[in-house]
Amino acid sequence: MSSPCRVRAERLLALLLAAAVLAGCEREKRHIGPSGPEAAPVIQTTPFVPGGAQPLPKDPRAEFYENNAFEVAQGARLFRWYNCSGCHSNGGGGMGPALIDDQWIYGSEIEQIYGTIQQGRPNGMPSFRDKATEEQIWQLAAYVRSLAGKNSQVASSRSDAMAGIPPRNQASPADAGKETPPKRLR
Amino acid sequence: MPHGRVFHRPQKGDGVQPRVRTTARSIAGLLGALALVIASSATARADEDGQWTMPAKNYASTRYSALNQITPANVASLRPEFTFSTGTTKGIEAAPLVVGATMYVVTPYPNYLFALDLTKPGAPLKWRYAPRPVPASQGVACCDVVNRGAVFWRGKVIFNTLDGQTVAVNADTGKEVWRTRLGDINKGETITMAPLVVKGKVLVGNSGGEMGVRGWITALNADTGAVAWKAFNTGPDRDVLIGPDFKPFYASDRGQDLGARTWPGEAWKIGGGTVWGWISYDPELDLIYYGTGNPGPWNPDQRPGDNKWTAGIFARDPDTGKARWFYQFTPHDQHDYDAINENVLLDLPIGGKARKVIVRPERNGYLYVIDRASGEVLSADPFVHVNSSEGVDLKTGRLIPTKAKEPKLGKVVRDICPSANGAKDWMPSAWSPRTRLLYLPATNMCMDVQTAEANYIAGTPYVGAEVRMYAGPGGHRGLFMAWDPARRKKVWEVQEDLPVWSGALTTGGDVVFYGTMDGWFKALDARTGKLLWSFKTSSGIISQPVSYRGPDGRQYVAVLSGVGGWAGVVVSADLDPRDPTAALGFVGATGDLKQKTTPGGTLYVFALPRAR
Amino acid sequence: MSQSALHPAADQATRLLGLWDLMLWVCAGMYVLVIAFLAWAIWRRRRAAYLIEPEVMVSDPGLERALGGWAVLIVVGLIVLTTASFLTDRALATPGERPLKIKVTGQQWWWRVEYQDGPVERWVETANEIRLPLGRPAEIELASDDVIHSFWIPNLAGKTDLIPGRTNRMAITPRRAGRFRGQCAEFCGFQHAHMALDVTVEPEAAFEAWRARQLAPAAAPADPQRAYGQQVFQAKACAMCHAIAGTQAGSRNGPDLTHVASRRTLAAGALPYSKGALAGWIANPQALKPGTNMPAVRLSADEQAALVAYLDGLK
Amino acid sequence: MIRTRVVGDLSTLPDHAFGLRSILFWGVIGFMLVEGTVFVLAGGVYLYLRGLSPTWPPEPVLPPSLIYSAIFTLALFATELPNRWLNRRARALDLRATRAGLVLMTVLGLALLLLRAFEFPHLNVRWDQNAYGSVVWMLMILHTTHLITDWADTAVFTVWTFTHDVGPDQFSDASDNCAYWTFVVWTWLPIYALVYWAPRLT
Amino acid sequence: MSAVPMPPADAEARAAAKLAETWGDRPGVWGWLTTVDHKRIARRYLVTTFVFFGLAGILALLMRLQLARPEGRLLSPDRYNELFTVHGSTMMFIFAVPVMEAVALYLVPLMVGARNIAFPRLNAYSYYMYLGGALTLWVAFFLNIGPDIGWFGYTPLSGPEYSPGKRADIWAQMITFTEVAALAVSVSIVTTILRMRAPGMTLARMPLFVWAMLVTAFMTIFALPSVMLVTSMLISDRLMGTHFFNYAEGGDVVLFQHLFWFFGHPEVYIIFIPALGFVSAITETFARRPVVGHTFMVLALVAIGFLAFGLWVHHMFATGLPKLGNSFYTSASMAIALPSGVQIFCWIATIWAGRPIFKTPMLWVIGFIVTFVIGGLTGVMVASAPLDLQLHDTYFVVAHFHYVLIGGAVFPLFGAFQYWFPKFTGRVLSETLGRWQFWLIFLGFQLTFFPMHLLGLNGMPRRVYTYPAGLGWEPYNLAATIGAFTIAAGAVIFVVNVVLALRRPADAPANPWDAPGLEWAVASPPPAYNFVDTPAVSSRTPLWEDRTSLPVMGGLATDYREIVVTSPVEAEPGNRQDSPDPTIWPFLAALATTVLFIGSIFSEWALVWGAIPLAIALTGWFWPKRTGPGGAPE
Repeated sequence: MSSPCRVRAERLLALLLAAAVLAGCEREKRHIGPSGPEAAPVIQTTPFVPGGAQPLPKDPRAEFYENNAFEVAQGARLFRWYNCSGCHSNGGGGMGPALIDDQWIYGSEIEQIYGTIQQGRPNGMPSFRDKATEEQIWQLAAYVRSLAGKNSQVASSRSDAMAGIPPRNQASPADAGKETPPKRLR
Repeated sequence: MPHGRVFHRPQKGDGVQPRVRTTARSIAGLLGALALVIASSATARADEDGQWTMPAKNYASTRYSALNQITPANVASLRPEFTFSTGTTKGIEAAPLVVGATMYVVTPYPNYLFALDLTKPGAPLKWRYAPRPVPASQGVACCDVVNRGAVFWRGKVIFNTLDGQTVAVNADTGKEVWRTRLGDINKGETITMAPLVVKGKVLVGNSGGEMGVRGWITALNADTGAVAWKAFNTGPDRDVLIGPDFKPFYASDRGQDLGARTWPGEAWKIGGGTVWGWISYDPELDLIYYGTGNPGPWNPDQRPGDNKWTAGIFARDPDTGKARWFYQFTPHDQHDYDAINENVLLDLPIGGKARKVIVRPERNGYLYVIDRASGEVLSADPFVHVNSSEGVDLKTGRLIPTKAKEPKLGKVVRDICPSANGAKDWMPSAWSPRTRLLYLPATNMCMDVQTAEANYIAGTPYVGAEVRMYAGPGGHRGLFMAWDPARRKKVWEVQEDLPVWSGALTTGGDVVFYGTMDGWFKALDARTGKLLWSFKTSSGIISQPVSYRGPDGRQYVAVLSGVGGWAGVVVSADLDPRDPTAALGFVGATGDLKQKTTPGGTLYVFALPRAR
Repeated sequence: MSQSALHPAADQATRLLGLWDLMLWVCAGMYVLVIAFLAWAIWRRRRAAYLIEPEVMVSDPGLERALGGWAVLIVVGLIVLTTASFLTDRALATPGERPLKIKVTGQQWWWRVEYQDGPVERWVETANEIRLPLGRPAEIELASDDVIHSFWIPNLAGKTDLIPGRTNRMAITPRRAGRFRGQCAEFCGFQHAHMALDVTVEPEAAFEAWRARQLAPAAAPADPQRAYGQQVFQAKACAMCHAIAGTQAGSRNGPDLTHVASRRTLAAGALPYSKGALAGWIANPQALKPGTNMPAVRLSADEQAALVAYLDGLK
Repeated sequence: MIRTRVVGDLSTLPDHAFGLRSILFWGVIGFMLVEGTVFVLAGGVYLYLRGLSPTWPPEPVLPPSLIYSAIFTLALFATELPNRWLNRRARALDLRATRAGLVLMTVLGLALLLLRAFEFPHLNVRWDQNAYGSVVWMLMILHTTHLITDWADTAVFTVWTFTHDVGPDQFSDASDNCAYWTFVVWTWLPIYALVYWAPRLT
Repeated sequence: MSAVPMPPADAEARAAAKLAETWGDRPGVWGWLTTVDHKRIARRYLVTTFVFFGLAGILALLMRLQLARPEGRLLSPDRYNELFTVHGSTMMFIFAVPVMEAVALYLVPLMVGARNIAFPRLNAYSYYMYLGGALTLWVAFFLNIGPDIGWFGYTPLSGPEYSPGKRADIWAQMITFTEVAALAVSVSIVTTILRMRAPGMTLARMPLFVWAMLVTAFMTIFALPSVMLVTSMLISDRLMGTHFFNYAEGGDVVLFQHLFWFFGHPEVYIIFIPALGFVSAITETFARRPVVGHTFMVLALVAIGFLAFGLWVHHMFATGLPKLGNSFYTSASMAIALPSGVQIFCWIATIWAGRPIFKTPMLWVIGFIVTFVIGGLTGVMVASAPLDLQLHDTYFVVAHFHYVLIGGAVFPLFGAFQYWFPKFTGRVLSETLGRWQFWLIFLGFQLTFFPMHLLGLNGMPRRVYTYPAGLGWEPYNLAATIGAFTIAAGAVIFVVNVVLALRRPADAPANPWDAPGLEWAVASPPPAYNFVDTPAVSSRTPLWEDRTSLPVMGGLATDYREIVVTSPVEAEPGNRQDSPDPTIWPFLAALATTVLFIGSIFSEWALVWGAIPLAIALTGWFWPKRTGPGGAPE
């Protein structure tokens, strides 16, 4: 058991650890303070394109908002503040459709959710174009994605409120289709 | 035939029959030739025209058909005659109307109106009318996009659309006669109630108590659709049409501008008190009776005070709209106990003398008997498990709320019974003058509530509460019971696993009909509650069954099957049952419904096999 | 403006200052005794060196008796202070007569102030400012719906926490008119530092006049620019969080702005109120109060000017 | 360094000891104190939260079912008999009996863990349902962790005794292990009372 | 015990050589990783704690720069919140508690005449755990995942809703790390003190520092489980969705405070009771006589230990708890002034009655008394429930606890460092630099923290990242900032002093101060085996008792690691036992635990998968290895 070898192994481990932590950094960043000018993303609600499929347009900002814990938490706050929860409850739906399932009427990509929030949709979804800033719409879209377990690694387990849906930080998109009825309590 | 004996009994000072007869006569007179066809039917009574021209059957809202071909003895052989698909998948709460030889069916959003020709085999479609309401109105309808029915008046079928319009359609041709826009969906207003026509005035009220709307009732000229009067249910007296004639029985309802002064600031402007339920009419006293919805938001901390005139009942003059009296079932409502349930107008012997009363199974769990001339509460008895209040003080008329069950900001208050939908929601009960029992569908559910600050943002929900419902004591979520209002007690009850969300129908044959949310249409013995017959329909039943005499003289029973409504929106809107707070908490109680039924919309018409 | 426990303006703070004075003198006395003893001890054998062998067999009956005396002195001092403390505590808990009921709710990072006094129609809501009638006790109900905050106006009384899920109460009986500053005293996140309260104690008549003004809904815009500003307020994100009585705006996420221009501070005391400060705050709240929940809403110059004019008219 | 003078000889002292005379056992006691404090505090948390709730368990949750816990509790206390016996045999330096006892305790521990696994689904509440559920699961997991670690410890030690020569210190270890098992058994009693009986007392 | 003739010098040298071989470590990294020598581990602890002390001090300087002027814009609120959280958490969990333990780990076995600490492997494990916790916090901090919830981490601000991401989890796990370490050390120390004292060292003859550590270790055992429990509850709320602190679902946010302060208040005493031991030891040596009222000193220590558990609520007076309870906690909190006052009297009386020599360590003692008494008296003020309503969470409290913790613990620590440095390293620190260091830090301290009393009274709350101009706070804040940099200058001199000393040859005598304790009987620095023969004690001041030679007992094995176990009260020799050899397993076990703890921040499955390597490491550790006749696993 030679010690140099051990030291090297340790260094390797340390490097790996550092890499892992650095990757985690971006999702921990807290962007507060003034934000720069923004532009709305290109929105396309369906992947169906005549003349052959092409990938949905991606927005460079999407990744940041979607994978950042602070932005998702801001989205959670706005989801309550802007009465989204009034129609969509804790994600189970009500006046509006459920968001914790995988039935995405107008597309499940974050850009598409952005579009749905910003533009509104004809069957009852209001438009928040002037009612929320672009940053806030991104935050909301990121939070909505987390409800469906799309980015559970940055989601909070629960809020300080009535227990509703199972902890979101443990959700995965694979759960989305499962509809296990709640256990009868009494 | 037992009916001869039984039929005479209510005529002794009861007062119900004469009024029904008046109504029936006036309609019969108007219908002319059609009425003659009906009158010629061998089995009909002279005062039972065999039609169903308004959802409650009559102004007294008894939902009683005197037709008596179907009896406990033969109901077991009841079988479907024809069915009709509405093509919708939302909850159907409406009653089909039968006028002469035509049946009218109004569907939930997009509010199609179908006319079916009953004279032909299989009742083919005569015409259809599509009012094309704004699709966005679906986004402001709190509890599924239902419609509770149409009303027939002088050759017109009149009904409301989800996006806040009242439409009159020519009953023969299906052509639109007039339409009037009454509600603004950008404020969250929708209309789901069935209108009532009284003295040529179409009475309509708004929905949206969960959206911060201000409740009102309005009267339209039935011929033109022009607004005759409009009375708000909150705000200063001039808006509420309170004048010198207003003489409420209880002191707490007397005073200047209580509709504004029992609210902080301008909260009354967004305070609810909508009219989305039932209206009754007493031609003798010439008063209409209707209930007002819950105050908004649900979070009671944001609206300290009695919150007049929500969660109560108004008596108004149908011509002018002027209020005569008011009684508040649930002052400062804390649990969404809307007071929009049906008012069954009866003459009952109370304290040894006959009194003109309203029998009102109320959402807060008490069955009230109220003097309909004065507004005095004669009795109020709990008809299900109630712990949200300790009773009703008959001296002051006030409900005594239970301290421990009052919502606290940010805290989950547990085990509040009945839950927000009440001991009995909109689904109307039926009164049989033969058994002198009220047949009422009810729910047995409790809830956990957590209130939070509600934000008024026009066009979005204004609730401020999270709710999680579940079965009450015993584990059954529904009840169907017979209640004797004179003796103030329950006579029998049937426990149902799922909430009973359909209306009741009772007939001269002493049979009671109702449907369940998993699709069973049931017939019970009106005297014992014994299950006599049942039929599984395609979807869950949350509508109002009716009975009529067909052109062939036979008695038919019709019901629409199509699950939905607040209780069934988990199925009709495909909600996720993993969230017990979904649909304002109802999904907590009916999360298993998706395993038991699917959305749909089908009319079922049943009859006994033709006599050989 | 003052924010100091040493210049009391209410019964509660005066009592606490009295207790402080007592504590200070007793403790100072004790400290002088200790330091004097220490100085004597150092002075007495200051020339000692290693030349001397250490003492091993020691017995200090005299010192141990002195220790006993010292202990008795400490115990007496503690009894005096504990009793004084207990009496003060009891006095603070005594409610006054005809209390003015005020509910204060802590939010990240501002104060919702609701005067819940008299019949409900007379209830008034404001934000980040409290006016108190001179001499009349105020009973303040304290609540929070997010994190723990602490309500503290040092000139008037000690602090009490606002704890989510609980309700606390405290009493203030102001005795001196003036303008005081209160501040959140429990760490509550990014802008804990800018969560201040503008407190005014004034004669009851002035207070009632103020209350009457607050009770009125917002004045209708008087000129076209302000009317346009009202439209902007309603059409843009403003209405998503703020309420202005008399208009459609009724959200409670942020402070009620019905009479915002009558207040003397903005953004929970982060800025003194002026039209210019208001414009700056709306244009870039994140620069002035980083992390605040107020977003920078993009407005054209016209919209911005109209909005500021409208809000500045809400006296 | 200063000069020394020898005033005594320690070589005559015994070179092993049992129980309190063994230094290792003091470490075990130390950790029992730490863990016991955790148990006491966790029980305190349970009672504190109980005091805040108007009903306990909060409506509409049912109290935990009694049947599996009753079997577990009886079985757990029954293991005290072989455990005591093992302790006596270990102190008597009886290798055969000690080995047999350790095997027996390993098997019994495994059986108890299986029984415990049946308890969790019968708590009638999930940890993410409400604070009551959280604290019940916390108490159960705290105790189960002790079961698992002590069982694993016993199992490993049993293997060791079969593969090595056993010296007096190992008999002492066996004895310490028995004492720790007794701790695990007796700490269950208050936790059992809290989890299963406190919700039934009104 | 009969007198035996002195052994010949060469025999002793042979025994020493044999012992050095038996107790020595292998050279190189392997030896470094496997060592179980309490002195090596303690030195490691000391160096690490001082490094983090310095780092946390730099954070304090940054905060003072930000606050030097009103409306400072140097730091964003987010960064400031991270700074004061990491400063506080580091000072409490990574510096103050471990540094006291470090000194104790080094000295307690020497002071009681033992060869090693009772559980050397556990001790090694504790260091790696501690290091894991410290690195977790600081690596996270440098990666901008530093916790920003305050060192107290109150819910709901630290809960899942208001602290998104992993910042609060890092904090909670860091606490678990350091507390596991501290508990392991405490169990070792208690056992060492109660069962491994030299024959004849009865409880009554035990040095006051050892008494202080005994009380501290017991307090640790009863207090730390509370914070481990509460942070585990917090992390389970955050990761598993439990509802302990969700007030909506029947949890309670004040419960967090109760559990936190049930630990947090004793924590303060855990930090400063060892310092009282330093003061007693230094005073005794430099006053050149035993401490006055030894028995009262011991009783006072024990009394503080008990009382410390009865007054946690005085941190919560503003939460609106029942008034009657407040009165109880007021009296209990004030009562602690009595044992503290007794100790102060005894030290001054010792100086008064002795022949004091004012070497640098003694200066620190004087500085301690002058400063700590102020902190104690302001402690009496904040203990008063009503007065606390004005003082709580203001800069008055910041001043108070820095007077207690710096004046009461860090000053004695610097004194102790100067005093025992020769024993740790074999080198004496410069007196001149030591005096410079003392005066800079002492005066800088007063300049920094005294104005904070006035700031608090003038209404400045704690934990604000900035403050408005015009409230009269500016001069005090500026003074505090200047003072802070003066302290920093003193700290630099301290570092220079240490570096210069370490560059000199190790030539310190065994007992440079002519001190009375057993630790001075061995060479500076001591050999791996500490004592060739076990000392036999017959007085509280053994080295002053007989100025010519030290009575000892022979007979312990030299060819394997053997220790003697004595009875807890009278310290009568009972039996001999093996002491563990060096091993890599504690390091590996700590590594496995670290992986488990850090992994659990990211996934609850880490608890399951991480348990496997941990189980392997622990099996390796506890796999009995027969060395001596008994065969001693630990």
